[in-house]
Amino acid sequence: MKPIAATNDFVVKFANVNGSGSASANGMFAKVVLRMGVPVGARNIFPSNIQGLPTWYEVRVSEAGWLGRRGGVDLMVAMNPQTWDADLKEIMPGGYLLYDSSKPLPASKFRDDITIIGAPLTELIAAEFSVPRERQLFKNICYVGVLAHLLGLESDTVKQLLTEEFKGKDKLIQPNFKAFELGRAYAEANIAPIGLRVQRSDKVGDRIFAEGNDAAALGAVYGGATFCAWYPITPSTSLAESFQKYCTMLRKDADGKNRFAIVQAEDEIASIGMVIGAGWAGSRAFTCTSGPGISLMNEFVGFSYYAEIPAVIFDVQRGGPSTGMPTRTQQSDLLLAAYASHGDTKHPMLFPGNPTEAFEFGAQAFDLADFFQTTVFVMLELDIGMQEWLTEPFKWDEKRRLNRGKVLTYEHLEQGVPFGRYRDVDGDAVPYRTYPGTHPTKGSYFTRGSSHDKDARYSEKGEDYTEGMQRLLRKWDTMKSHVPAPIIKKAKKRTPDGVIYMGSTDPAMEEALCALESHGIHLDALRVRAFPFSNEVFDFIRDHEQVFVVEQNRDGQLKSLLVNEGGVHPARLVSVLHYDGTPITARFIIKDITEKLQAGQAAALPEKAK
Amino acid sequence: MKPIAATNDFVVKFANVNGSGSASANGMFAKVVLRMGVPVGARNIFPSNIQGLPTWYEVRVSEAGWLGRRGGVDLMVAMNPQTWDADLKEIMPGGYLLYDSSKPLPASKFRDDITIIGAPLTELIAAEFSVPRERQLFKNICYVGVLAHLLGLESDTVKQLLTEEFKGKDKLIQPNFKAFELGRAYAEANIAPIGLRVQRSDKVGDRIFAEGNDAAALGAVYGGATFCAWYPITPSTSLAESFQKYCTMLRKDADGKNRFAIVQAEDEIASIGMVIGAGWAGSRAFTCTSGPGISLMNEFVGFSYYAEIPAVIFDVQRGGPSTGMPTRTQQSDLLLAAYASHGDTKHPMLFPGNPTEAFEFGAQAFDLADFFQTTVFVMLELDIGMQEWLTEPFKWDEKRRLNRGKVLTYEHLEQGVPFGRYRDVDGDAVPYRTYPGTHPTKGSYFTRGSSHDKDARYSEKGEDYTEGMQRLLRKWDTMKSHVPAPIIKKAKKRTPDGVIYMGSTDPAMEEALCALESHGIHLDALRVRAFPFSNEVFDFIRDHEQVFVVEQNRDGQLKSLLVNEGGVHPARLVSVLHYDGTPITARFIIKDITEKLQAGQAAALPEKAK
Amino acid sequence: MTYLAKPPLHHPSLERNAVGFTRRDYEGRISTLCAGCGHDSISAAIIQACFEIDLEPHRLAKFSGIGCSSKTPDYFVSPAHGFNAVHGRMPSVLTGANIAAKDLIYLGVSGDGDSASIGLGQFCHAVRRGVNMTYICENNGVYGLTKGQFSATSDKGSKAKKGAENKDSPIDLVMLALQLGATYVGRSFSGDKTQLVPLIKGALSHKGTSFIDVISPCVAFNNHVGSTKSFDYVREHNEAVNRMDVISPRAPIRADYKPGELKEVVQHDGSILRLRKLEHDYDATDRNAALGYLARKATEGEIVTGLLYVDPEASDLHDGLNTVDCQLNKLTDQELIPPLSALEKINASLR
Amino acid sequence: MTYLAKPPLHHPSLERNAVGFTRRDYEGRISTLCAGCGHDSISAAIIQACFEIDLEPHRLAKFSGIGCSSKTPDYFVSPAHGFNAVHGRMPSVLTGANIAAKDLIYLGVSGDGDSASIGLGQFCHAVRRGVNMTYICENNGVYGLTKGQFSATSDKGSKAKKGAENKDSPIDLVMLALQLGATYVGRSFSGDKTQLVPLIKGALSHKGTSFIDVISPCVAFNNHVGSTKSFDYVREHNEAVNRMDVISPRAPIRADYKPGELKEVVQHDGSILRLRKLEHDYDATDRNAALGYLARKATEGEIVTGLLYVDPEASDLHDGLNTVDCQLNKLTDQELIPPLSALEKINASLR
Ligand SMILES: Cc1ncc(C[n+]2csc(CCOP(=O)(O)OP(=O)(O)O)c2C)c(N)n1
Ligand SMILES: Cc1ncc(C[n+]2csc(CCOP(=O)(O)OP(=O)(O)O)c2C)c(N)n1
Ligand code: SF4
Ligand code: SF4
Ligand SMILES: [Mg+2]
Ligand SMILES: [Mg+2]
Repeated sequence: MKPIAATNDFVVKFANVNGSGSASANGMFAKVVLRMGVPVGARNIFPSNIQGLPTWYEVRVSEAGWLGRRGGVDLMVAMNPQTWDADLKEIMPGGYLLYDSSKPLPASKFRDDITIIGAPLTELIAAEFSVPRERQLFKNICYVGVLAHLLGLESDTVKQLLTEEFKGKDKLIQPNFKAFELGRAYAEANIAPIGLRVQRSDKVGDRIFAEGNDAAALGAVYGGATFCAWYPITPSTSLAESFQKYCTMLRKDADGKNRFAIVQAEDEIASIGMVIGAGWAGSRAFTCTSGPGISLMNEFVGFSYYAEIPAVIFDVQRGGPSTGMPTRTQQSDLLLAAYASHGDTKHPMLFPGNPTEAFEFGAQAFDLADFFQTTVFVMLELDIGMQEWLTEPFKWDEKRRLNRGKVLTYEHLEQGVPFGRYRDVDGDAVPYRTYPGTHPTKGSYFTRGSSHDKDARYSEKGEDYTEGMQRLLRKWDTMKSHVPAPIIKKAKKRTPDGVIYMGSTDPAMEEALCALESHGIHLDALRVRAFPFSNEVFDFIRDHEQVFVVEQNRDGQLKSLLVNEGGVHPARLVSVLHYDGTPITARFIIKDITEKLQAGQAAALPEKAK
Repeated sequence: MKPIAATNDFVVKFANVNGSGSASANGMFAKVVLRMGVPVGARNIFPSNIQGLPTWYEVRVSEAGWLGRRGGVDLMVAMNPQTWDADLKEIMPGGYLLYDSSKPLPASKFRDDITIIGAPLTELIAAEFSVPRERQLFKNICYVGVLAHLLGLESDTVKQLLTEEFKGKDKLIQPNFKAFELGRAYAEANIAPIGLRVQRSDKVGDRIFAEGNDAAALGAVYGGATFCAWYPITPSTSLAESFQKYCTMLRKDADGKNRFAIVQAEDEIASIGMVIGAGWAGSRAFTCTSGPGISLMNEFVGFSYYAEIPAVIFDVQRGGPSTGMPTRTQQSDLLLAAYASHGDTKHPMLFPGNPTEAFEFGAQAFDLADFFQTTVFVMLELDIGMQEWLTEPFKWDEKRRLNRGKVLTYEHLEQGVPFGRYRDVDGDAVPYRTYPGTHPTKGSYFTRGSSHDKDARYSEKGEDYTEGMQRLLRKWDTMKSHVPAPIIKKAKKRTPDGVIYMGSTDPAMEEALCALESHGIHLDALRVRAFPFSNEVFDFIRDHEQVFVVEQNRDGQLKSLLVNEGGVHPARLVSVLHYDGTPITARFIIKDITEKLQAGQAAALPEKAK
Repeated sequence: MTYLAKPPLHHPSLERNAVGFTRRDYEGRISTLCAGCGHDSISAAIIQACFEIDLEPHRLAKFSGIGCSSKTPDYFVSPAHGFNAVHGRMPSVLTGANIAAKDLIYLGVSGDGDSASIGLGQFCHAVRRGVNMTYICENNGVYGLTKGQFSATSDKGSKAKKGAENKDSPIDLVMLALQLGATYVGRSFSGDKTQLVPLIKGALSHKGTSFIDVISPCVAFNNHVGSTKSFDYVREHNEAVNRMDVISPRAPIRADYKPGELKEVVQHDGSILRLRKLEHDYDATDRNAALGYLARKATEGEIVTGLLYVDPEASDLHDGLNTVDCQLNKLTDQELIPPLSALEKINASLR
Repeated sequence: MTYLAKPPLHHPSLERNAVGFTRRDYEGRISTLCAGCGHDSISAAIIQACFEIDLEPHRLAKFSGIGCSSKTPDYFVSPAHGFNAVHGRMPSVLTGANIAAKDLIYLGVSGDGDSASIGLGQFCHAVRRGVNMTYICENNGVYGLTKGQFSATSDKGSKAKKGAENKDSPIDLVMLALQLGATYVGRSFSGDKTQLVPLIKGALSHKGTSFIDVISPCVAFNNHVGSTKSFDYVREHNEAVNRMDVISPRAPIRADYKPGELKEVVQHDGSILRLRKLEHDYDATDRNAALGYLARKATEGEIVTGLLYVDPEASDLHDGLNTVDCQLNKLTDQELIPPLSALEKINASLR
């Protein structure tokens, strides 16, 4: 088997034990490649546990800029005896294995179609460090040293990064240098060069390496959010933590007082309740959670819909149903969020496709919520939220103002502007509201989830009820042109086939489209970025004979929404579904779409359901 | 205006004040008509309040047997000054008004196109009774006396019913007789006969007059339910109360001990949690609630789906969203219940169309839940649950056994039957389970909502997860042929048009079909009785060019489910929607369908969504 | 925020308070509760208290859950914004609003079902956070609106109207509030306006979490013999530990009582709680003693009423959160949106 | 229900208990918790206790919510059915199972996040219903599984690993359990097996609701200086009020202590709790005194441990529900389905 030879285009995977401190060394590896100008797609795969279970870090080095997961491993850094066998299996024929050769292993533990690279990491480190925790930690940076030599990483760049990383804890810098050098020097002296190389390039540009949760939290800060009520849950916890971090950095006044508030609530019901209370009183407020939290928030979301109160919920989706796979990624809360709560309800959702959009939508969600006075879901995913993505830098227009929607002030009321809480004054079905305490005699009203008339008075009259419910439908229509529009990429050639997708599928889809094209398969592509869908989405469907809908769930939830809201014939939408909890890959998409096209399956309408 | 003349075919409406004791007198009126062999459709319309607000009782007398709400009033018994004006408006031209003439009212308070009938009820009663509460109560039975004369009700039948009603409280019988006689005699002496008559007939047969909640509770008793955990909420409360009543009657052992348990939980989350705990341990358990409760139960319902635990939820639907209209009827929790909880989930639902089916499905739900090890929703509606319907008597096959599904016993395990909690042994995707404490060394397993393998062990492996999720889909397929099949009524003539509906729409639809037919409009009709839909439902749709879907919600939720599960082109399903909280009427259906047929709207596919 | 007083549309004979409002300005819509319901008396006491402490009516913010009791905020102080939340979740909504607009006076009204059953978690957690509010539980021992089921505050052995006996241990919200750090705790009876009005006044003037449990008989479903929440039962077992007057910060201080008999507590806003002891060794500023006393009396079947505990030095949630003085809902774009330069720095740190 | 004992596959040297099982039969799967986590010590104590009270392992039913603590039922007594519910809702699931199959021994394991935050309502209500169970809260003052946020049992002023200070009042589950009617209440420390094992044994033998709060330090996130739930802090502030032995119904009674020093409590199943007082005026059968004592000590910053309260005469939920002796899940069709005649009578009554 010929060893794989590739420059700036391969996959390295690190197999470690949770809690062993490998994350920072592995992240360092990815960042070195980035600093060398070569794009990287990196993903942590971790267990729902604190210490002792297997964890992996997968780095795709791709000069071409493909940032989705590729599938297959070219170089495995196998540091976890527990998963050794499975890890070895994943290496592509001709690939490489780097392992800790301090303890001899029987030949039967290896494969003969790959290149085996041993480095006595434990020994090297033991010789220089004595504290057990240090030994554990520095072993990680030591294998980065080995890799630096093997792959041609620039030592200076590594050292520069280490220096930045440990700024403030300066006494850690030298030992890290030493551990790195131990590995690098050992490799230089003992290991023959391999076929994989990283070569300096210029494909990174001004892009940043950012996590979606962190970005969304920063977006919330720029979007004027003053209050976060939350309850910890993987994979959304880091969003609240980042909000805390950025607020502490950017929202303290001169006396050290906070222009923000963060409350860790007792549960998700209390979180959304607080958000609704604050939204009602005129503060921009949000909560962040994952599937189980959304299930619990159902009642309040319906309240927000019917009583028309702004709220923002970041749903960082994980593998469902139930507790499911808390540390795996999915796009499977769509149906629940779209129609959350009993009775007839509909809720807007935004689907950021990368951390940059997480930032943008993280801000825009608050304008939408305030303007439409309803709950806006920002549908993040673990794959975006908790992974660092190479993404466009965050941008903000300094002239941009917060759009607080239709709020009557003391002055308006004094001037005699009439106020009826649920009246459609402007013909867009969006009513006016007042904040509590606005005016001594005008503008007060009573908010309730029970049926009410245009002036917010309790009413059991059928006409009052239907009038309100119909206005809410008209408001929904207004929304369609206010939410982020889809992004359409035309194929190079005219084609009857299209593909619709959303969120974290973006990089894999970009790669797949390119590959399919090279096989002569042309697809126009539309990335949905919001619900309700704008007309462009349905125009796109109308303009194609068949449209693949690629999503990361079992039941084709996006397809369901398209059919339900657009009156589309389901047979024209062909589902491509990936839902085992790992991020979708270009390979999967290419294979599935190619097979479906070949089988002509999509074209033949199922007999039963014409 | 000619006074309306009608025998055994008119509508009487009583306008009263909540808490004034009118309900029992009004119910008496309906029962008298029934005992005279004339079918009656009767509905309470009550506020979300305990005392002092308006309440109505509408009785449709219909020899033809139309039991749906008709719309319009022929005779108004106006006992509530608060609603006088609105009540008078509702009377059809040529109709009748009965009012308490003890206090004179100005002529401007009346209409001149109706017949005004005054009876000095307060005076009549005041002359004979002195306790204020008695005066209030007996005034009600007094107007029944007046009506008896006006409409030709049999006094003996009234007295018979009063005697039955007050059995055990015998000292109340004579005063009731007296109050009745006061009214009757006054009318006889002072009021000219009117055009409306009740005439003895034989159209009631052996039918019973029963409430759906009561029937469902009785069904649960026959279905072997031993445990009810619930939290009070209108309109479901009476279901739990009836379960208590019937269990006390039918499930006490010789020592007076209970072969059942009922726990009023602290909320809906605890209710469903207890039900799931009991179901897991092998007792048939249920909860009953309404929309807000379903919203709160979402998380546990997803747990039940994924961990495969039997549970039964009676959802007595009311007007949503949010607190909405607690005392009004709707069919608007379908979407929520069908896909409750985050992640990919689907839950079976049964749609009883009358109290008799509420009884049947109330029992069958437990067999289904046990067999399929999942949550089964019985989707009642306020209109069925809290109204007395004239309906077929309850039937039970004495040979019928409870189907407890696939449970391995001590003996099985001893005999070495292998056990793996989530293995598909029989090819129907339904696994075996054991109750706790079954065997000292075999058959224990660990139940969890997190991802697991076939033997219920924790697993984060994508293959284990997808295998389980796919089996759940196959289980769903198995279910389709086990749930109650739809009921199909063919039109007299071959027709390209069909109609699909469910639940309480049944009587109005029957009447509408008959009327449409007489106008030359032929529709094949299918009443859906369960979700997942069986093949017959989709065959029916396939066999028609257009199918009206009649439902009592704003968003066409049944249509959404049909489209989503059956791959049906939405344009072929034309929604007929009634959702103001009042029960749907034949008039509404006829009008809407006729208009839609005329407009040809259904035929033309909308441009945007072909 | 101060505005001109309400234009004087009212009957001139109606007395005005220091901020220029008449008692009628504190009224609400017509109650739809049963005639004789205890809850209506509590509404009247709230109206009286708001009037007497010279609260501009729009500076009140009213919250409730679901239940007969929770309907009442519609029946008092109409010029104030009101919020009828979902069942049992009023505390969280109130907390959120308070975080957004801290200068208003927060009043939460709830029932025993709303607070002690479905809402127990939120009740406890709002109390332990020290949300600056007055929380009144209109406690009738039943679910009124759903027609008479036992609530979690029903005493063990108490009988339902139809005869069933309650078997579960009761939840005493006063004990919980004390234990979880409430800084103003009282109990009263809807039938005792003289006691109730000052308790509410003191609570509304208190900074921190005030909780008042008001036994409020349900005439429709829980006022029969055998119920421990009936008018008669409460009258017989009511044991007031003190009587209170609340003296506004502006009122001249008079000292016409003998020392010892009286205790004066000065609250954060300058108002004075003047407590006359009825139970001579009851000290309303000793939390642990209060807990012990109440536990003992509960075992004896006595209903202890009065101001049970107060900590006039209390801090509140905003102190813990260290928020700016300006209400969060009034911060301007400039105060909220960080400069572009900050964003550029963050971008740079992510390369 | 008794079955043959487990086939003797085990090493012969392992000692067998009275029902023929070895200690190993009570073990579970390998723990995935952090090395040194307090929760693992509690699992070991549970194994020991089940072994010592001669409980056939499959007669245990294990329940938990979500959290590191809630993972542990997988790590002990594998022959028992286990149930990992959703977060904070274990009490309701356990209650339901107990109603269905009352003859099993019910053990609920939870964390302080699971019990005192999201699950507070269910915890309180299960206690007040008197569900016959042993409820153990593995209390580390943090959310372990979500990486170290404060839980509601964190003391005011306690410091997080990264330095933040807790500002909210703590929830003391022992105080709540006492107040809400638990009939066996204890507190212990994961590091004190001598105290913990008998407490668990007594609880498992108790009829009624037993609650044990076990301080169980989280080595990953809450074992630093400044935390009041660290090993060191707990060791320094641990104040045991008594030491207990649990004597099985079968064991011969020995009386080798001086009177006064000892108190013996005979439980429903005949087991005897032999209490040796360490705090001389602490009476573990006086609920109100216990409440007062604990409140005082909590103010002083002391962690009171031991058997804090027991009512050996307690009744349980099934007594209140008046259920038949046969487990509800074993009732036959004949016992469940009423005769056809009954249905006909009902039909007749509806005409
Ligand atoms: C989620 C939810 N569950 C149940 C109900 C039904 N419900 C309305 S009021 C109420 C109880 C009210 O009791 P309480 O708070 O004591 O008020 P009261 O009527 O006695 O004043 C219940 C259970 C509801 N509205 N929402
Ligand atoms: C509904 C829901 N919300 C949040 C979570 C996330 N979550 C998992 S464990 C946990 C807290 C656990 O804390 P504790 O009970 O104290 O257990 P510990 O890990 O400290 O033993 C949380 C919030 C969840 N699983 N479900
Ligand atoms: S039912 Fe009871 S609580 Fe409700 S209004 Fe009537 S008396 Fe008051
Ligand atoms: S994180 Fe804490 S609680 Fe969880 S296993 Fe580790 S030490 Fe135990
Ligand atoms: Mg109440
Ligand atoms: Mg914890």
